[in-house]
Amino acid sequence: MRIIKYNEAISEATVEAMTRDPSIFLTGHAAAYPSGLFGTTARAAETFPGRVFDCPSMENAFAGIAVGAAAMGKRPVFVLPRADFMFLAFDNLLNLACKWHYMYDGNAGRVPIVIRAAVGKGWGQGATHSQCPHAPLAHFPGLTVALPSTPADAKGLLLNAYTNNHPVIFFEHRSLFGTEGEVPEQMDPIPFGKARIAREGTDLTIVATSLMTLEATIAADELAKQGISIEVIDPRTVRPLDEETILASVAKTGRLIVADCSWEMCGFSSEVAGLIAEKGFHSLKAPVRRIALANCPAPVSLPLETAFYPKASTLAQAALRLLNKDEQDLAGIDRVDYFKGPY
Amino acid sequence: MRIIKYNEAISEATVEAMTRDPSIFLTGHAAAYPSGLFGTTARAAETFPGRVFDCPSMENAFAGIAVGAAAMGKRPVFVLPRADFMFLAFDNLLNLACKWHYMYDGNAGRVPIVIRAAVGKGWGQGATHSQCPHAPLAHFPGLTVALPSTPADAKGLLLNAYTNNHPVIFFEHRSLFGTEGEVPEQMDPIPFGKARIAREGTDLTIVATSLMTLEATIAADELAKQGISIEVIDPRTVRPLDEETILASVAKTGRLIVADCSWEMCGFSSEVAGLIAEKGFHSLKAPVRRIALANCPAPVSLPLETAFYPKASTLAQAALRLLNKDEQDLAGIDRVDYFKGPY
Amino acid sequence: MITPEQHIRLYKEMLRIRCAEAALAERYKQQEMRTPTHFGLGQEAVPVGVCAALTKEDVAYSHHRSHNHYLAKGGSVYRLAAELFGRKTGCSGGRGGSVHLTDRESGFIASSAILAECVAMATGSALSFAMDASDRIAVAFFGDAVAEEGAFYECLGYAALKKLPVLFVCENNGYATESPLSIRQPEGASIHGRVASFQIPTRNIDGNDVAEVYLTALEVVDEMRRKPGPVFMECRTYRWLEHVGPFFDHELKRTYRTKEEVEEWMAHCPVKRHGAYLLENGHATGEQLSTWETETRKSIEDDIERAYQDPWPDVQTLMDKVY
Amino acid sequence: MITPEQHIRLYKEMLRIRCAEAALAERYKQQEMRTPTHFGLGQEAVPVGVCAALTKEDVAYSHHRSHNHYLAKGGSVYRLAAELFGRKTGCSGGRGGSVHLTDRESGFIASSAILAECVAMATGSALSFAMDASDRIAVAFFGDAVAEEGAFYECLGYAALKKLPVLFVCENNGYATESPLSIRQPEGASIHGRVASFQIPTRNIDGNDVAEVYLTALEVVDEMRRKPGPVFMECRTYRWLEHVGPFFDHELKRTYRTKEEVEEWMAHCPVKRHGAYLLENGHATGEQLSTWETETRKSIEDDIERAYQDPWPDVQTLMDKVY
Ligand SMILES: Cc1ncc(C[n+]2csc(CCOP(=O)(O)OP(=O)(O)O)c2C)c(N)n1
Ligand SMILES: Cc1ncc(C[n+]2csc(CCOP(=O)(O)OP(=O)(O)O)c2C)c(N)n1
Ligand SMILES: [Mg+2]
Ligand SMILES: [Mg+2]
Repeated sequence: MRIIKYNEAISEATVEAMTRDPSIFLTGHAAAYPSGLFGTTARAAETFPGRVFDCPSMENAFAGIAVGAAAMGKRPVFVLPRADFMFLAFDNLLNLACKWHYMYDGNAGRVPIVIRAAVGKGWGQGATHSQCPHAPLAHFPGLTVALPSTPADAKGLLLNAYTNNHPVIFFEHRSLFGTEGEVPEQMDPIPFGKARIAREGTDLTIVATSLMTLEATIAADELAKQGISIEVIDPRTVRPLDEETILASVAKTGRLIVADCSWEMCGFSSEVAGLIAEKGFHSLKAPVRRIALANCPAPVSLPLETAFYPKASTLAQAALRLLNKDEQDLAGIDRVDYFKGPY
Repeated sequence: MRIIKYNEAISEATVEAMTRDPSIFLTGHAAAYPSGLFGTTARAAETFPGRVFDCPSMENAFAGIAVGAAAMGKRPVFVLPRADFMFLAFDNLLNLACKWHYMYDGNAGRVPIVIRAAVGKGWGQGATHSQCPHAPLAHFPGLTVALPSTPADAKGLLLNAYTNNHPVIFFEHRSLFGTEGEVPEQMDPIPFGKARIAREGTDLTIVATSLMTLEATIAADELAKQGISIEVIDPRTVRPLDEETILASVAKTGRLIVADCSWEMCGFSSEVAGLIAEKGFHSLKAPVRRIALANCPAPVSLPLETAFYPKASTLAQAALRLLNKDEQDLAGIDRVDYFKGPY
Repeated sequence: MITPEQHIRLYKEMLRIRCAEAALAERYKQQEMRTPTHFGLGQEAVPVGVCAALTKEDVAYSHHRSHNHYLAKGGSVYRLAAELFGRKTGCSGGRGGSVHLTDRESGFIASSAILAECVAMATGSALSFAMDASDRIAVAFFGDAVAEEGAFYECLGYAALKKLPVLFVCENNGYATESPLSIRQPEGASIHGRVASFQIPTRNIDGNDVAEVYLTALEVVDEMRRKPGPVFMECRTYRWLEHVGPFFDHELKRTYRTKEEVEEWMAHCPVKRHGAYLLENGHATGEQLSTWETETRKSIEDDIERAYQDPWPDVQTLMDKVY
Repeated sequence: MITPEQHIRLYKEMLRIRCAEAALAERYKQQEMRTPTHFGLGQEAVPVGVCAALTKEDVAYSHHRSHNHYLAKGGSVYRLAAELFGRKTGCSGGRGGSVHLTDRESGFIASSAILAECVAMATGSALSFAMDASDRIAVAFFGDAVAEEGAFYECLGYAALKKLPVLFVCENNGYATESPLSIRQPEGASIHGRVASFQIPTRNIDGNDVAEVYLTALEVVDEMRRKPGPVFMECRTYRWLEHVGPFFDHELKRTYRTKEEVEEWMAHCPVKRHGAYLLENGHATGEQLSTWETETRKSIEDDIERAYQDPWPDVQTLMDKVY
């Protein structure tokens, strides 16, 4: 099958959706430039010049503007070069967009808006340019929160976001834009709330979000060499969450690691651990293990940054421990960061 | 011992702290009026007219202004009549205040700011005037998030907040302002991260936040009549979280309900359930039960609102189920909402 | 120029809203409308004058004090009352409450409780109209406190930059809850002056004179349809009742404003004033005025009672419309 | 009036900053400073002119493009370089990176990467000074994009209302990343015009003329100390390098602005220009200029190399300063 990059898949989904639906428009800082959101908006900008345009730095109001445009039948796509800027838009997202359909009892129409934002580490992004606030957002009923980890998922989930009738937050990981994968030319939208089993296995389940799915797969590959069979589950969307697939996997393996690309407290790793404690308790053979960012802001300095982020070896090590095997030196399996400055 | 109300305790802590420390000032919408934050700022306003003043509606900038004032040695207290307005301040809270000490390696000084906000239900507050975003905030390292449930805790925790060296978010529940309790005339600050065992018990642990502590205690009282012994733990602060006290309680009881005053997903109830799944797994005799708001925005209409909020009978019922007892009609134990309009 | 018929229509519409709010405030005291409510008594001329200049295709948004705007744009008293009672026939199914109203059919899209959200929504709808080269107009109704919120300026900049057909209508009633303008906004920096610095045309008018509001709105709406771009109207007015709730401040011994101040403004009542104008100009007789009032009150009482008798939403619907 | 000594001091300070940024940009290309960096080449006159009018007790805040401000307020090249290399001797211990600098001793409290945060922080420090009736001043350095952020206007309103001693210094370089002002802000609505509508005194000056910047700053700082209240300075200037990173845009084939435009502005280089002024007025000889440059370069190379040789923070310190 055809192999393309994550950012190409996103670009392709955008152009396809905009071709089909003239109500979609896309805006955000630098959206109309080749550099727009890691190159994912450039083709759309060329193809639909009137429907892809730059936006001043006004994250708060624009989220509300998007709601007002959506209420008139548009499908606004708002892109943010860093998810960290989204805090400024939280009011209109959390007090308005996500409550719209329920709060007006469906009588005020629908507000299908998509907010796309880059998240994650790379080249010392530091404390205010690397965060992934999927958990705080997923706390609120009415929001869909997606974090694709492969080019195919990026395309399929985005196609769904672009045709969905309610607000969707879409997190694209910096370290994934350049990764490659099979993506069919013709693709159907991938429904929200349907997890992907990235790798089947029988000894232990790793539920991992975004880039952590990649790390989990590397860990699983390595452990497979030692006869350990790991199942890797990518939930694709944090809200809605595919509880069933996760519960079924743990029912099979009896052991669970949750690996997330944000912090632990009131985060996704706690959510899934809590889910199992409530609904999968009788399947569990060992304690759940939550793996998340170190419990501090992201430091810039290389050795600190390296220690801050969990990676394949962290997961593999944790799996060995859960399976009562000896720890091993696994640092060799970790990917080398291919990022170059200044971005 | 002396009995006073929750709002009186808050007022008292504020006046005491301001008397001791001239660097404290307090502002926010209506802060200087008798109606300020349910009457909790009135005495301070009378006593320190120059240090309690009104603030225009500018939640975003004021959070940053507080940081800048704190960096110069002030201790700003910013009060919000509804926590829902705080989303507008999330940028300065999450990208700046909570990262300050770590991100500048301690070299930029300290930013001891306190944000106090009313949360919770009452009189059809509805979807945008009732939320308690403690979980989304607690996700971020560097923030302290407190939710006192008794007058004594309100005073002790607030005294600590007013002398703490880092940002503190302090949630005061609307339904608690009028409740009474023992509060010593002379009180020491209550340290953050130290849970309160609201009621000792041996059969089942309920960890409950804010108003839910009250509901849990009512449920426990009722079940005690039937010979069921419930331990109720109020964590007081969500971040830092007193894991030890919770784990010790579950080690004793083997059964856990977590009752929170916000939603479940990526919320506090999942956090504690996840904690137990990771660190208390071997003590657990039954699945954990998470009890939170219904998975939708808060409706106004009375019957819907009543169904939306979990209460004492919800907790008692859940406890019976976890203990394999028959369900009973317990609606009679629920408190009658004493709230009167228009607030 | 305004025809006699139009004058009468403006009067009757103000009367309808005045009577509705007065009756609702009265019922509110019974503590059966469990939703914090910001009554609009005294501020009827602005919504009536502005909405009379709009078509059904134009859309409006409002803030927390939204009953007047909802009604003036075409919303029904019956569904408003039902919303306040929390009935399933409420305009928002009883879910939204006083601060979350909607009536799409008449072009009242939404009110929302958080300051400045309505400004952003109207700007967004205007963006949509501009992209479609439609001649529709979006209106935001809001108060003076919104000029303290950053989102307001973000919208001003955007609307001016993109030349969006959005009409910003600020009802400057001098207070935000209990705070007078003077302790919230800089001396000498008028709101319309700040807006004008964005190169947005502004009007600063007497918001208690429905004819002036209507003529101004007609003029700017006409301009906007011919040459899209934002316009800002600052309308000086006054609210009679407490910030939230059905009482006069002095009934509750609130001291942030004097009884004299309230009474002075009440003497400039927009409804009475326009009634006097009709009489003076022979557009109506005293008898007509009192018949209209009697009829209006009656019909409103009927609407409110009908709403009161309506059923609650079924508890089983709690999770409906959750996706 | 500016004395010859002062002129020389201004020149030398600009030279130090220019040479530091040029040398850091060169080193940056080696990919060993792993932190997104916004160089300030071409914009030296504003920070130097303004900071020369301040005392050590006055405080300054800056945005993402903050090296110039950090250095001009008194920060050391050595600790800046160490920060960029991620060394533990960095001004923020290597934790903050290029956009999170601090040097409290010299009154540079913080730079931060999110637009308008620095404006709010400076306003807050000024609030503190005003409450203490101190004559200290807080300065915010920021760019033209901040005029699009709502928080900016919230601060303007607050500073004007409370008469806070905060100096807002906007370096208007015409671009936000790749977007020119014209596609971001409404035509004809100058930033200083918008600020003036808040009743804040404003100045609109040539930001590439250090003498004009300095004289203006002296004057407004003097005014502010005598009669507290905010002042806004808009300084027209230009950045030479790409938005983030060490290259010229045309080296990377970026087309959002022309090489000619860049070269025209480079011809108005603030450093060369002030050097020429010194020569013309006999304040310095050509030989002196070149000696100063040689010495400055040397000392900067030493600082950078020393920083480079410094140790990383110990991994064990990852959780230090977590409370
Ligand atoms: C963002 C935000 N901050 C604070 C509030 C609380 N609040 C509700 S109404 C109000 C005053 C509004 O005054 P104004 O805009 O003048 O309208 P008025 O009530 O006078 O009609 C405030 C501060 C809010 N709803 N939203
Ligand atoms: C709130 C926020 N939105 C967006 C950004 C991304 N961003 C970083 S720099 C920049 C442009 C800033 O332009 P300007 O203020 O003119 O400063 P300059 O870079 O020209 O010095 C933008 C949009 C940000 N840092 N913060
Ligand atoms: Mg007002
Ligand atoms: Mg710029």
